[in-house]
Amino acid sequence: MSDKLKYTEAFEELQSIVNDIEEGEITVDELSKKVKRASELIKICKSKLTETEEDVNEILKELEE
Amino acid sequence: MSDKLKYTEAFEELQSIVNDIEEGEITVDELSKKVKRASELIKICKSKLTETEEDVNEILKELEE
Amino acid sequence: MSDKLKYTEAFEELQSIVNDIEEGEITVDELSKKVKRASELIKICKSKLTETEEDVNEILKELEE
Amino acid sequence: MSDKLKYTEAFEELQSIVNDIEEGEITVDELSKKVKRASELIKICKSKLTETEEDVNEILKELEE
Amino acid sequence: MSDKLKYTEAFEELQSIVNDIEEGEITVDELSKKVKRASELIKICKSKLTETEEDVNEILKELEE
Amino acid sequence: MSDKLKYTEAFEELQSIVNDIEEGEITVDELSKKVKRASELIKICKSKLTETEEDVNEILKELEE
Amino acid sequence: MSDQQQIFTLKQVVSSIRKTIEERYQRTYWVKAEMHKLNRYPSGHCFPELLQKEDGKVVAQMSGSIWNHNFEKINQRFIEVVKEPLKEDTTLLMLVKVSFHEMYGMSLQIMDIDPNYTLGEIHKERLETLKKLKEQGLINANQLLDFPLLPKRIAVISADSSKGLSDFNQVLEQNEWGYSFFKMLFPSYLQGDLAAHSIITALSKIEKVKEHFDVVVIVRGGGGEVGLSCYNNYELCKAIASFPLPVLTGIGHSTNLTVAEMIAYRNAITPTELGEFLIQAFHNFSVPLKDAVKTIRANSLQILSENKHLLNRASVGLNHVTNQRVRQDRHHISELAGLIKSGTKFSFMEWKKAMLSIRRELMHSSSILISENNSELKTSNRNLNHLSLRAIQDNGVMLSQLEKSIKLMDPVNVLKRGYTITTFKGKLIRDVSALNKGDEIETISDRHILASEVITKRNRENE
Repeated sequence: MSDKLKYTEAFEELQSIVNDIEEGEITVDELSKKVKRASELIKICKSKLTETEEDVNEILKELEE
Repeated sequence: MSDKLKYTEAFEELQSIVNDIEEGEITVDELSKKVKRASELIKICKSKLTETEEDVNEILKELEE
Repeated sequence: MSDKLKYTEAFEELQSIVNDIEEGEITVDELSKKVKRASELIKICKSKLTETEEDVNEILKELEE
Repeated sequence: MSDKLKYTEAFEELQSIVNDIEEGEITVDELSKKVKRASELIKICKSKLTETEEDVNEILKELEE
Repeated sequence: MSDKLKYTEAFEELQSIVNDIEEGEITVDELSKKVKRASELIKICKSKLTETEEDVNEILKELEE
Repeated sequence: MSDKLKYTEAFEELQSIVNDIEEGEITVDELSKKVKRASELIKICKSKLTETEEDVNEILKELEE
Repeated sequence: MSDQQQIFTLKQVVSSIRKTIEERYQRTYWVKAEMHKLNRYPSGHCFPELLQKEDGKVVAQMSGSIWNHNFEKINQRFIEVVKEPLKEDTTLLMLVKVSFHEMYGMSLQIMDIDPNYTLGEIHKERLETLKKLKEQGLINANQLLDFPLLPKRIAVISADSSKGLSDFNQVLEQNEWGYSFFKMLFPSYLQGDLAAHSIITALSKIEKVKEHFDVVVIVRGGGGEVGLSCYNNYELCKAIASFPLPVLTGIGHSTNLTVAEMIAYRNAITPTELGEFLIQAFHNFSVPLKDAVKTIRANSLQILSENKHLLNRASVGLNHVTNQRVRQDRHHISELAGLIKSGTKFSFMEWKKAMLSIRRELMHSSSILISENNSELKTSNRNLNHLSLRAIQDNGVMLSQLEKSIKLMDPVNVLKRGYTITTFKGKLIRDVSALNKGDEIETISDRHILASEVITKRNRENE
């Protein structure tokens, strides 16, 4: 999992994978690899979200003090 | 049964055998050999599918946790 | 009756005999001889066919299991 | 935090960030930076306000004497 | 503080500053400067009033003797 | 200007100043000047009540001419 | 001179005339005549000259006599009724008796004089004067003058000895407020026949020095109500009415106002009242001065206190609006901070929702992909089954048909059903054209072989 990947890029790649699967452009041979990648991307996104949320909450909490 | 054979190749060979049979291009002499091959290919494909399904499910299950 | 004879060869010979008879200036003696040969070829083919059917059924049955 | 920034400028920038956040025009990647900036601007504004209030109160108090 | 400013002018300027502040036409950046000016004007007016009152009382006292 | 005219005008000017003051039409800026002027006028008028400057001999001289 | 001529003494003649006249004029008569001169003697008797004028010329003249006791009685009634003593140069209605006296000759003995007639005459003069003044537009002339704010320089027309003058002076001089008046007396007769002219003279003197005066007063007093009819005199009234300074009168207690009093700027019944009027004028000037100080004080203080109030309000207002301004901005900033909080919260919610939904899509589409492949595979499997079995079947059917054909072709089976085979020279005959008449043919049946000869040959089509 690469932290260098931005949320936006990760999300776009994820979207593109899901689209490919949906439109049947992926063979059974590729599927598990693709799903694995998607899973990683989801994790990256989630982690980015959590991280950002914590950051934001901290900033906002500090603001209230 | 060869695990090196990809699902896609296996499925295409299978399809081609079925087509040949359908179009009567296979003699009675060849028939059982061909059916045997087709049967092997079906097994390969099934196994690949099952394997992939399990992989995917595992990955996705892991994601949910 | 030769088991070495393939279904295809037998079937072709049989076909040819039937053609000859139909078209033909064949003596009655010859005719009887041809008919005898044809009968032998039919037996060979039937036997091959039955054999193949059993083989195929077995393979397919195995596949369904 | 730059004291050279005028209250008005700070307030306008803050307003613009708030608008962007409300209209969902900010990506996850930018969000914490933007919130951090907004937080700074809020501090600047508050500090300017406090400063102004103290100034004004002093002037007015002096007037009452 | 300029004594050359007339009471009337000073009072009108004061009134106008109060109005401007009330109607939100003065930014926080300008506010303390404006309040300072208003404070000066109030002092001018007060001093003018006191001076006038003393003058008037003196004149009237003299008249009654 | 005859004496009579002077105090009459003085009395009228005084009346007008008193009216202006009464009706509040005088600004703080004008007030002490106006009161001062009124005071002068009152003095002029009061003195007229108790003073006479006519000379009988002068009149008699004029009568003889 | 004849002896017969009777000689009378003067006394006889005069007596005779007296007797004749006395006989002739026994009655008394009411006579209207002008009494030119009263001619009262120390004895108290009067011997007035009576005359009648027409167009200014004397057309009748006669002496009259009023005995002292009559005169006293007549004069008394005049004063009572006319408020004037009997005076010269007036037309009177007299009750007379013609008398003749040996010593003094003809005269009209005046028994009585009708005061009401004279009263009427005075009234007539009064009306006449008023009418003339009116005609000349002078009736209000004096009253229309501006009264000086301070009537402090006073030309007094009076008599030195007048009680009225001293009353007037006392009022002005003893005022407790210290008001200062300048007075100058222009002496004059104030009643009787000489008064009118005398006052007119005084007025003309005053007019000469009018710049030194504010008002003229005519004061008279102590003389009772008698002798005021001169104040109806047209010339006097005209002089008063047209005088450039206000003329004030205080001449007595006349029942009927005289014309002079009517047209004067102001009339007071007594000199004292006139003095008080002037004092009042000073009051009218003085009071506003005192009030002015009060008003100025009160209103200046009011103006100042109003301005103090306004200033205070502005100051409080400044405080208020400034605090409000700062408060508003604080509030606004808090709001913005709140919006950031809610905005980011919402964004996170959306993003999380998007994540969930994309994960669901991933799962869904993966499982669809697998199940599609699975069903494709199943179809292939089914096709394989079906098609391979059919291939076998098809071959079986073909074999059966061939078998059937072979069976039909087997000569043994043909002969068994009663058919025969005809041969020529050992070969099956397929073409009859090769046979000729006389050719020997063999017919093979199930069990036998027949030999025969061709006799005829004909085409079946022709039958």
